[in-house]
Amino acid sequence: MEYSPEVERYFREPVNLGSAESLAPHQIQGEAGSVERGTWIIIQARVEAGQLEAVRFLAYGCPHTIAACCRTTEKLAGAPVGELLNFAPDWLTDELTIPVEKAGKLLILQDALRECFDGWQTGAREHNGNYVDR
Amino acid sequence: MEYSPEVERYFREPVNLGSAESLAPHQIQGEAGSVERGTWIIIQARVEAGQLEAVRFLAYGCPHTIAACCRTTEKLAGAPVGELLNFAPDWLTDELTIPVEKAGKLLILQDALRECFDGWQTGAREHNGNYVDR
Amino acid sequence: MELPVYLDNASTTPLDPRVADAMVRCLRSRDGFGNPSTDTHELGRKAQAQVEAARDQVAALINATGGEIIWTSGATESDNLALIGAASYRRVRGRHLVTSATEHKAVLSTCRHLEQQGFRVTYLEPDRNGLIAPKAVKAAIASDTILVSIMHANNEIGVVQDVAGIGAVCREADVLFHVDAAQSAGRLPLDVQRQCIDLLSVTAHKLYGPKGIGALFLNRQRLRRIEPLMHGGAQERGLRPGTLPTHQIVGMGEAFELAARAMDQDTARIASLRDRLWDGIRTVPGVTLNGHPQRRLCSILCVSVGGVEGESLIFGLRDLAVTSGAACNSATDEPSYVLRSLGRSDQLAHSSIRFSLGRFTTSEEVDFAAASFRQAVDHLHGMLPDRHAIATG
Amino acid sequence: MELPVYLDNASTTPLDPRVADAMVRCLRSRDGFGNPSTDTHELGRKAQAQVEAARDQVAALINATGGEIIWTSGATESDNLALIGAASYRRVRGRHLVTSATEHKAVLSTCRHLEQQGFRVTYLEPDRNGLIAPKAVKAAIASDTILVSIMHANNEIGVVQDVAGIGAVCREADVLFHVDAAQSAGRLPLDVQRQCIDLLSVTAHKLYGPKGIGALFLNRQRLRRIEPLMHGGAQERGLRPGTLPTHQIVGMGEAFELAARAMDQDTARIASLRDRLWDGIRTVPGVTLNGHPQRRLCSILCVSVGGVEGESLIFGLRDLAVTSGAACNSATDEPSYVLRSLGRSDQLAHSSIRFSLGRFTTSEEVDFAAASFRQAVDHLHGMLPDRHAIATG
Ligand SMILES: Cc1ncc(COP(=O)(O)O)c(C=O)c1O
Ligand SMILES: Cc1ncc(COP(=O)(O)O)c(C=O)c1O
Repeated sequence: MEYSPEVERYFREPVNLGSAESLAPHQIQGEAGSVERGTWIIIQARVEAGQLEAVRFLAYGCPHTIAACCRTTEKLAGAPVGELLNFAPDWLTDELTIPVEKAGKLLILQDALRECFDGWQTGAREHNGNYVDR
Repeated sequence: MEYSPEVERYFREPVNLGSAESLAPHQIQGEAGSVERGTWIIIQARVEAGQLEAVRFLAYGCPHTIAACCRTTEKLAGAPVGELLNFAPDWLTDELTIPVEKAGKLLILQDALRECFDGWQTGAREHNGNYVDR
Repeated sequence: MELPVYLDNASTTPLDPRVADAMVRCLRSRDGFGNPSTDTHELGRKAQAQVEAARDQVAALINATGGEIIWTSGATESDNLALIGAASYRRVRGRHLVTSATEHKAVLSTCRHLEQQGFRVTYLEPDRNGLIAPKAVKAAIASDTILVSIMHANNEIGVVQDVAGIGAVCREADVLFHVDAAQSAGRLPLDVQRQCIDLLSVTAHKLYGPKGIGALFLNRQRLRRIEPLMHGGAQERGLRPGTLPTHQIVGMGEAFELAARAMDQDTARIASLRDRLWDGIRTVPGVTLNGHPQRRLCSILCVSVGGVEGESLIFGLRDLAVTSGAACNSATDEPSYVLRSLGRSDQLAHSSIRFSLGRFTTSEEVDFAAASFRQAVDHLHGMLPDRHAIATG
Repeated sequence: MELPVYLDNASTTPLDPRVADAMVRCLRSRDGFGNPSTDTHELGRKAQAQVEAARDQVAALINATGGEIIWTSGATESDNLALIGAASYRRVRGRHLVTSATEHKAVLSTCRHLEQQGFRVTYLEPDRNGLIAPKAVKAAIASDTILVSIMHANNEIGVVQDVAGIGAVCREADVLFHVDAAQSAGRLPLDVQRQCIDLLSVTAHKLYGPKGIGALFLNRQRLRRIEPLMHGGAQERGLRPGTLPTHQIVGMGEAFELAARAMDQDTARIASLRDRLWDGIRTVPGVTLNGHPQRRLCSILCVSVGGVEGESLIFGLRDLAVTSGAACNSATDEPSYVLRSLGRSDQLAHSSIRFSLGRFTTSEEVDFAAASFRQAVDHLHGMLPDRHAIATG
């Protein structure tokens, strides 16, 4: 398996590493995958005024998965919450040089991000404006 | 194929090498084998007073065959002509270290010696005492 | 200490410098290059003498005679020649073979091939420690069984089978017994007589010898011949054609002789390093030992780690040259079938690390490896979505 | 000049010192010993890089690509893998093969084996110069022919076949074409594209490389895969399992690259030495040249001598390391089947001497060989019962 220098750097010093409590309160969370599936990701974010103020992850996965989580959370920080839905695996694949056979793992990341967004939406509905201002 | 020092010596410097004319007159001759059979031997001898005065050979054959011809002709020189029939392959095999798979070639030598004796007998009958005194 | 630290001796060993010397002598000398099958000139005969001397060196390690050794290109070929050769030769007597599910692929794939050729194969499942009981072999032997093939020491987990016990069972049932001893030769006592072994596969490159040369022991008293895998010249009594590689054979002979001399000392030293390594990592959360805790090779320590993804684990161990379950069948990404057959979960099979030590491993290297391992596992556990996965993983 | 004078390069060549250097570097360095199939650590990858570089070196000599090269243990294995592998894979299409009666035993015995497996084989007889005409191949191809196997240069007499002509015939008939190029690689131009070759066997030890390593070229465009001979690991894309012997492969790569660079110069020099040798012995009574007078390898001069017994001839040439018809099949004492199929008598086949020259042969050695030969023949002719046998022999 080949790893690009970017993957290696993120693996060694992961950024935006979270924890179950790290972003509470104002936290939304998405989870996808499992140990059995070989990849398991939790994405957590704090949303303020429709912006992703902080994005964190936890992961059980291969180096590419970990690097993808790092880079994605970096990129999402400060973006409108809707960006959680605009995850583009191709962009990551290019940026980090992720081999094609890892595509399935990026889909799990995508699912986690989507669940995160769904959680925000649900939360937004439930708490009506508590986290949102759109 | 292994060759003993005796075989090597006889091969390098054959003794009693003959020629079609070498022993004439008073010559008897025996021939056996052929090129096709891989071994072809001519034994020639001059007999005087029932003794093998000189014994010569010519051969197409392997080093063991050549050495066997040398050693046999050496041993027969001076012996009573009847010794032509007393050829003992085992003795040669020991003396020269001849491998067992060469036994067939010694039988050709035996045939040549026997034909030589037969030639003498025939000659003895024909010429009655010309070569013999028994 | 040079990095990466080499702890992959079960995959292949460094060449012993004394073996290299013997090979280089042969490669550079005029007496070494003749064709050892040529006996019409001195240069052929000189090469032949070296080949025959090495045959005796290899035979000596397993209590066989030189005439029972067939040179091959390695244990893979030996395994193939043993199984295909003996099965084809004996096919009139029966078409059933017995082996285990944890054999090397060279045996398992060959058995699959034989199944396609009309043979029946029983794959015995080991117990959860990786052992095959002689009585399980006995129970598997049917009236048409012609061959049992059980490896001596497993290449992934180092578990050592009761070869003598299985040999006795086979001999009693008059069934041929093949042993893949690629990992054990020179590390465990081997005695083809006492252990009732009819065919035995070895390879040089697992024992500080060169790659690309191996041997098959063939018990001539029990088995007159086998079918060759390849056809051609009359080398190796018609059982294995092709020009004999003198320098390779000389290297293997030297390696086996050195191993015979150093075995007791080497294995004691290596076993103590292995225990030191285990002591250094056993307390890491989630670590479990794979294979029987006692009946194991001195040189192999195979562990799995809960809550850690295999590829990331091996990537975290970049300073160690080790083999991982994640990379075992990297083409298919399928976790080790050996660990699976011990009942390990996919995750644990995938996150297994095989440390394999050797003659040139130092305690400094072992300590470094333990520290690297602890650090790599901690790092990954720190990212884990749920720490409970460490235990349940 | 060291005795015996080595004129047995067709049997095996001395190792080129530059090849030895490359091998020794690999054998002695830490970068050389890793398992080239291991890509999880640096030491494996370093070995792998060397293996892949050598693949390209070998491919370059025959105008192939590295991906079309499969490492084997030598030309015997390559021949077996080509014939058994391709025939088994293509058996649904047909069961007929075409080859020649003067192939190496690695091809002939494999064909015999295939006959036992239900294949039909046509053995083409060469003309009295040893040549197989492309049109004879064409005539032999039937509707169920799947493979033609014709060697490039014959190992006994050095005759060179019209490989391009035969290749064209095979391509037109859509039949696979295998060429045993063990003797010709590096001595004659080879171009698998232009010559329409689908499978080609080579070996390192005939070209100043190490014994025990060879390769099979497999034209991937024409033949997706073949059946492996052996079963095991996934090396060589599943076509040839077993740990790759890096130092051997490095040696073969180096040897092939050197050969590519030196071919024109080497062959011209060696051909002129061969001609000098022939000039030195052609007037000896009873001497005849075996094989086509022009279409021949630079390095082989095979003669027969009337009125001389083969074993005594070779014994008389003790100071020369040469091969003789008498020793060709020394186990059976059967004279060379190659010479027999050229119509030579048993005697002439038996009394044949193959002088084979190489990169390290000197003119001094050639002159010595000619003198020894003259003397040995004279000596034996002097004992001949009848001098007429020299001519009729
Ligand atoms: C148990 C076992 N058998 C067979 C083999 C195959 O050995 P080789 O690579 O020499 O063919 C190996 C190693 O790869 C092994 O560990
Ligand atoms: C034409 C030919 N084919 C095949 C071989 C077999 O080669 P190897 O000894 O490398 O298996 C040889 C040499 O022995 C040969 O001359």
